[in-house]
Amino acid sequence: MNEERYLRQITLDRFGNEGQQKLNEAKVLVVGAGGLGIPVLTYLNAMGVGTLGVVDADVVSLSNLHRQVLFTEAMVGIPKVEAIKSQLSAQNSTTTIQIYQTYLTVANALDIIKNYDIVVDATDNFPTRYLINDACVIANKPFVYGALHAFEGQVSVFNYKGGPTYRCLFPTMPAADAVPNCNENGVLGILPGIIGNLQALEVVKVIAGIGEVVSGVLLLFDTLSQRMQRMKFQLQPGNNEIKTLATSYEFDCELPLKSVDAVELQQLLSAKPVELIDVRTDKEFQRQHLKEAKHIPLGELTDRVAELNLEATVYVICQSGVRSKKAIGILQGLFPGKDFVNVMGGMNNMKDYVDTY
Amino acid sequence: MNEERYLRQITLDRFGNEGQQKLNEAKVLVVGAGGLGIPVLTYLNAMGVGTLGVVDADVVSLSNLHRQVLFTEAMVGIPKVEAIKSQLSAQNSTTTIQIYQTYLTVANALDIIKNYDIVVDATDNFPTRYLINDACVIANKPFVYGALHAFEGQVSVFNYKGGPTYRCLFPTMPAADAVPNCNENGVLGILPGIIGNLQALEVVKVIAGIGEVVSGVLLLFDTLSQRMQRMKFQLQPGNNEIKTLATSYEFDCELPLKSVDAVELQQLLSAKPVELIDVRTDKEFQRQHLKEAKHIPLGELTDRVAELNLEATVYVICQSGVRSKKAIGILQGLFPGKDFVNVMGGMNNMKDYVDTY
Amino acid sequence: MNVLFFGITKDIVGSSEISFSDDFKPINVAELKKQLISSYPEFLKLNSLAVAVNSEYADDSVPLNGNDEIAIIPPVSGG
Amino acid sequence: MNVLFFGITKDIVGSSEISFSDDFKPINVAELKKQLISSYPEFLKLNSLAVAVNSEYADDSVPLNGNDEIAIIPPVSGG
Repeated sequence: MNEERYLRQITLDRFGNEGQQKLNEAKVLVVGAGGLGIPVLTYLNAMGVGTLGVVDADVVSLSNLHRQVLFTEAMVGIPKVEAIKSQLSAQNSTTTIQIYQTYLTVANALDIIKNYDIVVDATDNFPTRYLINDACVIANKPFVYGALHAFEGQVSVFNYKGGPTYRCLFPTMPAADAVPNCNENGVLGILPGIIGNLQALEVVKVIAGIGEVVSGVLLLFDTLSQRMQRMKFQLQPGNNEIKTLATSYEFDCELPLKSVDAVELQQLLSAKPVELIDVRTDKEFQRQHLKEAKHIPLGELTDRVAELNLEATVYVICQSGVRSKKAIGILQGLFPGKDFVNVMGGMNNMKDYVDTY
Repeated sequence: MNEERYLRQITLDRFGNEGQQKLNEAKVLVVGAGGLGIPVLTYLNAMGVGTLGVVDADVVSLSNLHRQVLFTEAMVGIPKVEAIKSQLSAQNSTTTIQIYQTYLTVANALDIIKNYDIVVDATDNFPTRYLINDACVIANKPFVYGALHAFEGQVSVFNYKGGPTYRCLFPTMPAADAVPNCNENGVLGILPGIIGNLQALEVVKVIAGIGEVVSGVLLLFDTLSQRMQRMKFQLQPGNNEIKTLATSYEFDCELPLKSVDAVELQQLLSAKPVELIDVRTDKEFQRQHLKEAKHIPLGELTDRVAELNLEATVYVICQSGVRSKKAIGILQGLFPGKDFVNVMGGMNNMKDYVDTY
Repeated sequence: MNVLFFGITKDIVGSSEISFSDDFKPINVAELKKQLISSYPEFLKLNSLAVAVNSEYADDSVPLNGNDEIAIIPPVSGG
Repeated sequence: MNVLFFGITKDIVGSSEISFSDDFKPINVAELKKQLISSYPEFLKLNSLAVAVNSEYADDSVPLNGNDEIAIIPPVSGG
């Protein structure tokens, strides 16, 4: 450990050499290398956390760059975990960086988590958040939670020294269409920067044993008013006694659904006329759409089903693939027995084709 | 402006294309490229602010890296503004980045500031903070303030639409030895990350006209409790009517002081025996000191002046050069007429020599 | 009685805060949830909804008083 | 009466909070500053010291009551 490098932390009363040594010995796993994971990893690496693990299956995309500030333009298209390893190593060559180019799954979660002291939940979806919660309870690891919606963020530390867990706040996973994610809803680039840094701070407090850890308290940060509110909550009996993972953490209401991906849809579009319904808003549709798409915003769908050509196979598309699932749920209710096909990933995955049509 | 790149912000209600367009047209000046300036620049660049100016005269040092996360190990020794320009350009090649490798001074402040819409105070010293305040009042620009002490940070937006200024909170500059800085006092790497991001958020709110700007309110953030408190304050008459800069913003109590720098002291040490007094704490002295130094902690100085060899010229050193000035103030009071010499920058600037002695 | 809304509930209600006049004030948290569902059916989908009364998590049985500070906190998933 | 300390004042006092018993309670902000200087002479050097009473900036003339929340806020310079 280089004293000169960490001099400003070593000089700090109540942190000192001991705090620095504890960081050096700590092993932190960050699940999700997106808007939240990037600032967490960046600061923990710079501050001298000895071992960092990163779990993420994605590649860098252009629309990540406005909030995932560790990625350069030249890194678009390469796996996020590789880009991160090269950036973090250049900043601090003494950190051991372990990368897992995979999603966290029921099959791998316990095996990965067991090697770390603390887990950071920096994911962007409910199934993984509930999986992390249950795996951390089973493995007896504290985990530092952060999540966003529009202009707001939440932070808490769960399963810390017998404290409450994520399920004590939100016992069961919301339905797939109940709560939108950032890709659908949008997010100001700076918000995950703030929430991720608040998570990194909690990681440091847990490791170094300084200050009051935000356990049993949910922080609610609002960017528009720049106010931070707090809600206290308690451990609910049984939530810290989970012994095995669920068989699946898919959304409970997941529909049995036919779907195509961007490449398949493109082949279909070039092969024959198809009935393709775009259920996004007027504004989204005007900005960019596929030439073949018929536009019926989700909110008008039940009133305008007469416009659908039910003789053809009906494909449904939205921005990210979530509202199109919702639309299909509605259509299946109206026309039981008829198949509707979801375009997975929506317009977000069509961007390479959209200009050519 | 690339829509795909900023899609998640354009999708966001209450921000949208208009907000993105305003960012694109904005010109933001960041004074200080340290712990606060780095996150401000990183996020404003990624989010699509069209023009960023950076003022800083320093070069990257190893002890910066624990909190100045944009700098890699390979950049140690090069000018900060150059390192920043290359990093920010790789992340977003569309930003116009204007660098000023200088300190902000009475001579250049108004000339530089006039080209920007908003100024970010990301400095680490009082003289520059008061200079920024006065220059922004004269030039009629809002400025976003952030500052740190140990585990705490402050944020506010001054001179915004006729609102109060920095001098409405703190009318006059503290004495040189009244308030320590980060180099002396230490700082947890993540704290400037949080405070800088809160500053970047205010910049975005001012530019895009969204939310409540933190004007007339001082935010007080404490890392140990992770609480944010607020204090309201008003414009004090006259503070928004400054018409000219002061002749100098040096500390009011600046002593007429002889001083040497690291290179000169090294030459002295190798040429002849000198009386060198190290006034740091026991802990700091034990960690690292110059072989020739006599150790008298500042707190014991008045009781132990008998140990000084007043026949020789007495040089005084501390960690950063602030406490040594204070010691010289005390010694000049006790021995009027005798000269004492301050080692500028203290042990921080001696690091290249300390191992060889 | 004022109720603050966070996350998706703010979007559902279309406001960050609503007031209940004393005549229509729910007597406890369960009653508040029922009233919200009847005014805004989308609340039905939020099976995990935390309610804070005076900055403390409150289960369905907690009674409500006129000057309580109430916050409706749904899960959020973005990252 | 409880007084919270921020920044260097926390270091000077050696605590983030001190209580004044009613008998020794300062009557206004000016009096509070005087008492702090007499107990901790280093306060003399802090020529710019903001005092918040119930989260509002208070000048020397503002009177103090037993249940006021008071915060002592010095300038900080680090970055």
